[in-house]
Amino acid sequence: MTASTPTLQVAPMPTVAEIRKDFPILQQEVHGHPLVYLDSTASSQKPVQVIEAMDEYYRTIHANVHRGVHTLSEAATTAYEDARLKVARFINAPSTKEIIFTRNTTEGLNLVAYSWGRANLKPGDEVLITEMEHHSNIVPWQLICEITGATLRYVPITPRGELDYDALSQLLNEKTKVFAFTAMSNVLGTINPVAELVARAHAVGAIAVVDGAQSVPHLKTDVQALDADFLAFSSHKMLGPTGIGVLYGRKEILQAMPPFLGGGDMIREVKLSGSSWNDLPYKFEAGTPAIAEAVGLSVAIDYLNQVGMDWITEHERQITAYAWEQLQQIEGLRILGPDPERRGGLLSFIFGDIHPHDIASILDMQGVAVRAGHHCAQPIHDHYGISASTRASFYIYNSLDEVDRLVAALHQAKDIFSF
Amino acid sequence: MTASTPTLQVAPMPTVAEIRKDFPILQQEVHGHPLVYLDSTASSQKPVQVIEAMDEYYRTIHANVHRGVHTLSEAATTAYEDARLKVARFINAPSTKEIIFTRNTTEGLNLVAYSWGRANLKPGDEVLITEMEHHSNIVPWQLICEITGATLRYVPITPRGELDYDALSQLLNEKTKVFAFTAMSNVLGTINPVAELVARAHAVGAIAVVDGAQSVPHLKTDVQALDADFLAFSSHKMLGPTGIGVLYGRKEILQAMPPFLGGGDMIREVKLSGSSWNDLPYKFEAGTPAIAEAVGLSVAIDYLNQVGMDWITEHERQITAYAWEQLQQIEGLRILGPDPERRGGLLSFIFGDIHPHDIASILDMQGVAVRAGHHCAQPIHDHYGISASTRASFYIYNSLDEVDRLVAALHQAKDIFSF
Amino acid sequence: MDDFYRENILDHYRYPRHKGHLEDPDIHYHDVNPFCGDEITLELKVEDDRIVEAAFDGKGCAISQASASMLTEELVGMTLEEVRQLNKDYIIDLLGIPIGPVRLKCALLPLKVLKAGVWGLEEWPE
Amino acid sequence: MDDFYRENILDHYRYPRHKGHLEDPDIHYHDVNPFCGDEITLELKVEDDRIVEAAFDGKGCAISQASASMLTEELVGMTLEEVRQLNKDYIIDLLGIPIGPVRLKCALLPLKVLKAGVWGLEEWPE
Ligand SMILES: Cc1ncc(COP(=O)(O)O)c(C=O)c1O
Ligand SMILES: Cc1ncc(COP(=O)(O)O)c(C=O)c1O
Repeated sequence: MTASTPTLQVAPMPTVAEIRKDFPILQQEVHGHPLVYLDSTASSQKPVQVIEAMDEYYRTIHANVHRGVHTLSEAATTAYEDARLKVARFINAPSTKEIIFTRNTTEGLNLVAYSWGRANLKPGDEVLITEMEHHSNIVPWQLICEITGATLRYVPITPRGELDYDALSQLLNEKTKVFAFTAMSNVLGTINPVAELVARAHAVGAIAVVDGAQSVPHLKTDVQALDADFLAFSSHKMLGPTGIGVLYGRKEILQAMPPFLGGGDMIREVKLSGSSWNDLPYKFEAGTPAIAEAVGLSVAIDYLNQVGMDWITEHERQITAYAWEQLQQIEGLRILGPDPERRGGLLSFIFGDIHPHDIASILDMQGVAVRAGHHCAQPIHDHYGISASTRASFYIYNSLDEVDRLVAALHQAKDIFSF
Repeated sequence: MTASTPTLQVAPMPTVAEIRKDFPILQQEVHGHPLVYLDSTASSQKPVQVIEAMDEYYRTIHANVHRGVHTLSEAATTAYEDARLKVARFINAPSTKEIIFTRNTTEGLNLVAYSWGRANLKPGDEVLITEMEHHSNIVPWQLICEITGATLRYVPITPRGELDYDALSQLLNEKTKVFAFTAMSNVLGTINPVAELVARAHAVGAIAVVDGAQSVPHLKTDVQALDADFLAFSSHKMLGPTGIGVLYGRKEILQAMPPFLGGGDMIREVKLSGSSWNDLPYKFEAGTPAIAEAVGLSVAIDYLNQVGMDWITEHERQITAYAWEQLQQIEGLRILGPDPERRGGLLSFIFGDIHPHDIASILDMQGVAVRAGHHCAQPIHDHYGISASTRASFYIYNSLDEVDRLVAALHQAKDIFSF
Repeated sequence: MDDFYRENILDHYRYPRHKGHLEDPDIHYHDVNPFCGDEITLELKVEDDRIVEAAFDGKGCAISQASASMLTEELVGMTLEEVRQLNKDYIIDLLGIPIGPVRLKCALLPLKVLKAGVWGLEEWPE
Repeated sequence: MDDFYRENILDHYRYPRHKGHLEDPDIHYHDVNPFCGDEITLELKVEDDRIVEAAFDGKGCAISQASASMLTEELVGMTLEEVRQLNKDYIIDLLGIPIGPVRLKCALLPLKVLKAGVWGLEEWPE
């Protein structure tokens, strides 16, 4: 697959202009204006290398994996398992057996809650999450606590949008069996100190489940350095295709867990009287997996590696700092969450009493794509006494000019709604 | 997306030669021979229309769905929901609310077992499945019976590879709460009388869950005529991409069921104290769905419709009858399952005591791709006292010539292993 | 731009008609848009299967609030059977703007609440 | 073709060495390949951490059975520590054929059973 080599190899330091050439979708106009895509926190765009690799996969090597001995099936299996190795290296997992392909972050977190939770939680036990979680890291725990009789507790957040560490010290105790938290809030942008939170969980004997949906695409991730027990993330937020995500799990814990979904590939032997389970990671992958999507994700990781995760983080830091400065100056606009130094590349805000939907629609008429709503995080919004916010988020392909376009469009919104 | 119009429109009756032009993967050579792909039961190949539609989706309209009000998100939502409508029409579902997108058949069957099963099964209840099921329609029921205390029973099969209807009459009774069965066996090729089996299930007050993985790609399907309560199938077996499948469910039943996976999109309101659920079908779709894959599946359905399901069924019937004749004449070869008139387009066989893996490898060296193993259906193989079989399967793009290539390759295998 | 935030939409948003509450409503229903959290409460007084008073309350975007305001204006005098017939296109006509599937959910929320309150139809109008 | 089903592979398949069972084996282990159902049982007699007798039984394809036959031939005289070191490449060399990831699982099943039986390593050799 020659398509898997990004064109950036020659340039020692990528420029945004070069990167943008790889993203066909960004070349278009929306309502007569060049598209400004500021919604990568919801889903990122894909470079042509990723699109072409999947295309190529379907044109040359598709077959079902693992159980076929013909050439295509061997090739598809190799491609699928190479993707697993690529993912393992990307997050520095010790073994490919610890990399489970899921549909998305949400499925990964549900897998942990259902499988680990059902086997390990009982009345009297506590599950600790935080008030800044995405619904994907709230609802599965609500469901499993209802099933098992365990109690769900929430770490509150401070007015600045960070975890309340005093409260955390109280809430995380010997009753806590699992502490699940996001590495980066998709509303506040807050970057949590993952390694420290994991260590705290381990100190009371709890396992640590990290929602990496927003961190893995933007920050260099090393599961061994973080010492996380589980880390879930989504391909579609990190330049990869939809339909695939990853759950990293510590081998010893995965081995001890009962399976989640039952079916093909995850079994060792099926008898009418009962079944036994396949080795890791297959035990947790039931049925035909997302093969082409694994190939796409693998090439997305190549792309991220080639640009460099450090470059990406620094690039986003610069845009975010600039955007923060500019938005701060708009009268009536209030940014949610911490200062630019302690946040990732997104800014959620409220703007006078213009409803976020109306802001987003008006921005869209000027070609600026932002997200409006509760961003699947109602508890944070409840915390601030609002029902929705507007969010602009930045990634590898965004430029400072685009921030200016955002600011100009916001002024327009103000004009329309100034009454 | 102009790519969504197959090139067949002009031809009143498609020919295999024309169809093959749409499948780039079939143009290749394997080990110096033109590829003969006889493994569509495991996974079908994709026409260029499907590949290009997904390509186009990523190049022009990708964004996350449902919660974005900007142009791309509206367009992606439209594409995703149009795919749902396409699927609903394809199986004649009364409403799009009854179409849930899953990863594959396996996830659909697990969804029913976990969600409906956990809410409705208790000790003393019985779940009835058959001995000809794929592991995907066995293991989830084994797991849920263990959780709920219900008892799992199996309808045996006759030596001819059909359901034992006398036994069925005994086994299906007022204790039976769910009867789950495949519409077509992926090993025996047996086509079960779905409407009749559903009626029998309903007569004792059980719900009927149909594994449509092998029937929907090959036979015209009308869930209203079948009166099925659930029907699960996979995109990758019906010319569509990997990473997406469908669960059809009867609205009243889906409405009464608790959710399965928790997370974004499936909720109505999330409060720290608990959550409420979104309307159908979203209640059962947690997290970012397989959007590009839905677009691909939608175009695959266009393709199937354009060729015509009746044409496909008849085409496969002819190839299967011919292959049956040819294979019957090979000494030492025994075909599993019923006569050609009562089966779909696949033939599983054993060939002397040559191991199926060895047969498949030798066939592969001559460019012929077949599957070898237990095909995720160990109980059937146990039934015949074998551990594996070799399977050749046919689809829209296969020709009679290819059957001849298969036969010639089998003779080769015999030569190599004649000792 | 002008298309979407037409003067009459902004006018209904700024000066919503029938906003508030009724004393002793015969029908009272509340719901949210799960995709964004917007809320609408609708109250009706009914005599002989005919709506004689209507009021709404809620929070949300200009589209959902204008839609509620416009809809309540139309409701007074309508029979419950007429309410049952109201569909998506009715609301699109009322608003008079082109609208995609996501914003359409905003626009339809008041009608959804109405049909759920009157007829127990818990689905998005089609 | 010749590549894959070389004469020596077919020879080991036809006339497997060390096929059968031992009396009172010190180590006895059985496992299956979950992807196809092939089975291998391995029995060893061990003296002073050194293998003195080896036998296998099983059903499966030419590759898994030839691999078992070739492996048991090599085992006699080997120390348990040497067994621990055996890896995927060792088997590929032994078979002397090019092999893809799926058939590789067939080839590695005997080694997997060996390492599980001797060292409790329940994983596919890497
Ligand atoms: C009859 C039957 N049921 C279920 C499945 C599982 O399909 P999937 O692997 O796409 O979930 C298959 C596919 O092999 C099948 O043939
Ligand atoms: C912090 C966080 N967690 C989880 C998710 C869920 O991701 P997905 O929808 O891909 O499952 C998201 C994405 O919106 C997120 O931002």
